[in-house]
Amino acid sequence: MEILTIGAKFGVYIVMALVLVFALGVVTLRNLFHSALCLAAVLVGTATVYLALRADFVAAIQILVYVGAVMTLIIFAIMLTEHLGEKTIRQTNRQSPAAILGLLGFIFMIGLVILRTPWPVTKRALATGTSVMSLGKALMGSYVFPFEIISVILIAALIGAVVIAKKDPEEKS
Amino acid sequence: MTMPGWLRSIEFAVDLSFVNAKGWFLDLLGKFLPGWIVVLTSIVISGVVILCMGPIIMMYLTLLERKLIGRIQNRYGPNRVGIWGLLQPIADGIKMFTKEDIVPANADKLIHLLAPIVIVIPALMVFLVVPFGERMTAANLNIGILYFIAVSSITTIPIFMGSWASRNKYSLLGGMRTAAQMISYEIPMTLSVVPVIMMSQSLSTNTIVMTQCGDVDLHWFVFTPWGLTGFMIFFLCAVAECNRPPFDLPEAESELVAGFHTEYSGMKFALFYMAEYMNAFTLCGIATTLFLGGWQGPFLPSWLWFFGKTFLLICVMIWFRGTFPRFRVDQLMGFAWKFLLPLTLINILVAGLWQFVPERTAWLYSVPILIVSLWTLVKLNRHFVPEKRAYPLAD
Amino acid sequence: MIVPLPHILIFSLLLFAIGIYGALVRRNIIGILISIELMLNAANINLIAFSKTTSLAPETGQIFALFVIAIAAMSAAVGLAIVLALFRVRKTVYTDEVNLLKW
Amino acid sequence: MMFGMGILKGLWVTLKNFVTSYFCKPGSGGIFTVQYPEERCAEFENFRNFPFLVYDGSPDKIRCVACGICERECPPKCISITMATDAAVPNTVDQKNIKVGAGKPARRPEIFNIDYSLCMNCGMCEAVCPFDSIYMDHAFETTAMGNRTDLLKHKEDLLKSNDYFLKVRPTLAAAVTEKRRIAEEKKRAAAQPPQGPAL
Repeated sequence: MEILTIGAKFGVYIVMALVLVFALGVVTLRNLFHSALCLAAVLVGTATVYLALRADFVAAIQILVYVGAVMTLIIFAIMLTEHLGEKTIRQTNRQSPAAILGLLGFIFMIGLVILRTPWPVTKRALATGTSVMSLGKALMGSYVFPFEIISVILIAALIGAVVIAKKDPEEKS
Repeated sequence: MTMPGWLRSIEFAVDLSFVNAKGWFLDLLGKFLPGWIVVLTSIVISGVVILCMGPIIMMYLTLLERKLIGRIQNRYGPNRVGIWGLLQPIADGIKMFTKEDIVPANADKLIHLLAPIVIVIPALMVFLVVPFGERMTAANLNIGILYFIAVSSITTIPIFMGSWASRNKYSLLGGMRTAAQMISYEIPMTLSVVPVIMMSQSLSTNTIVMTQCGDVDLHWFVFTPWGLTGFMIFFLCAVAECNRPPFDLPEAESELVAGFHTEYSGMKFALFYMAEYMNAFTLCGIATTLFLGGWQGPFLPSWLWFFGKTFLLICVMIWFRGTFPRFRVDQLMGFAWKFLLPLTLINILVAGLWQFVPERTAWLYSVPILIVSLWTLVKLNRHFVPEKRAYPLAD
Repeated sequence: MIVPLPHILIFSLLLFAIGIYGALVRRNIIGILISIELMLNAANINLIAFSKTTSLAPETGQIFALFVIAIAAMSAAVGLAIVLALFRVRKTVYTDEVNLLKW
Repeated sequence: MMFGMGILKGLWVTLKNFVTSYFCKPGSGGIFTVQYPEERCAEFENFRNFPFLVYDGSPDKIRCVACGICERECPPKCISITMATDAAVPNTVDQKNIKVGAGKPARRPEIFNIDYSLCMNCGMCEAVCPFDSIYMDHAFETTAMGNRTDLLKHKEDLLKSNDYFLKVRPTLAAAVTEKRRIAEEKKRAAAQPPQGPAL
């Protein structure tokens, strides 16, 4: 049976590598629509990583909210602002070498921290799975206040977005 | 009414014939090959069954649709290829294979190719969760329904890809409209599932079907007031979700040629076509699972009950196609946001109260609430006539 | 836990770094918004990984991941509304062309 | 309760239509489509398609006298006729030892071609023909591979017997045959010595 777990581990590493490749695609592709699609691939990839971490509720929510709604929002915005099929002009400004250097340093430092610290991985925590039932209880139990705040913020953002994006009648264009 | 013992055992045997066959085959395999191969083959078997069953169901759905639409319009459906036209789907398949695959000149080649592939994957992935019979669900996920809603919400992305990549005004318009329609009908569909989840205390499709069990006195959710309204809303959203008439404005032949798959021909168009019909089948399957008691039924084997109910729902979808004219864009959107959404919220409220009140009084208060809310919503959605449009440049 | 914790942390670190690189380097505002989504996703992966392995209540990580997803959706919505308003007025979506506060 | 009624009525109509298509006879709601190659519609007598030539008895007793009226009248000009010349009377030579009767135009068509690909079934030839020799047929299945060559019908393809004419267009053919029979008798009566009024 352990071959299957090795296979699963191998699969997860492949998914992680793919996600990183698509993430690079998001950042470097000249055509914005292609980078948006790479973002969709990254999101689905992270959903599979969540599945590997036994967090299937969050994976489903990620696909539902991110890939279903946020991606559509982004693609609508791209369609409304980009001229269909015009020559894609230079997408990156001149800061890229400096940015790369800084980031390499950042990665190196944080990487060292990750590899050095002894993470308190307790056997008991590994065993306990989180069922949707316990998530619901926690969400309605100890986290009911942030839950309500989030819904208030969602409504505010909804109305704000509509007011900002709406074309006010007296404007000429 | 308890069935005689021997009849029950026969019914049980027939019912689980497929499951037993698979079990027997796996045991046979288990004798020779190591354990993990057996696990792998069981996954592969259910995968292969789904991958074969999906397209075959899609092919014969197209035939069923053309036959029923023909009969509604007082003419025969296809009856030339094979007896009663049974080989017609194969003929269509060959036609789709051999048709030339035209790619527009300045289309975005890669995305143009990718769109039909990405639209078929969610259509096939949803089969994982549909419970075809007793113990015949491909994967018994404990987030079954949420998985179904999440995967069926992915289909907006390939629609964008298809319409944007073909660099065609009409397909772009059609793509935008389809995406807007699918999002606005996804919300009532998701909310109409909530009462069922509340009642069956779990997201997994199997437990949902088990809570509706009852040998002869059927406890299907559709026989409760909130279940009936939930079923109506879910079914209407299902019809809208797979772009079937009367909600098929985005790919209406008269206005947008064929909506987002205008520039597709040959095999790519066949994939779009297949995805649409598989969506129709899975949505009807999930509607039966949620509201019509899935594979629950008095005598016949369980999978027969499931396929019977699903094909009944598909015939109703085809019946809709034969009857209703197309919605206008604003009616289409208004119906989802101003009519279905409030109705689902009220439905959730009624289903919530359903648990705390004994059965008899529950009926007394829920039916009037639903009827009054339906009536007020209808009154609120008066017939909306768009005001006369001003054309400043015309005069 | 199929994959040991440090590997996941490095993976989310790389994803976060790529997100920062995108935000710094992209000229198109929507490109920047997309990279911010990447960064939020990287943070989510860390939340879930820690909720799975360390001993604090297992649900907290996942609930905070849900909150982060909700916040990210909101930021995308408001951000893109601003971009649309900007595009309608300035006809451009490129950051270095939008540098005059008001005229 | 007026909101749902329109929808339900519509659904009821299609359901009734669906059910009656199975159980009712073609007249009252059943399916009346005719499966073309197997079943055929009843042909109307006056249905006209490509013209054909009539002969009495045997093909060489053709009614057509090659007068060329139909050739001139035909709007798309798809008929072409050349008059036959008499063959020389056997073993008789006149004074300039030219065979007697050779080359004299005979009242028979040598070549009578109708180009079916041009013919528009207008029936003008049938209307103008004074000798009741050309009529419109019912045969519409005249597909051919090469449209320039195969659809040019020659005299042999066009000739059809009078009883075919009677079968295809019964009333008209009966009237025509009756008329010709009376004309025949009057001619025969005139050809005999006029013993009638002189007595």
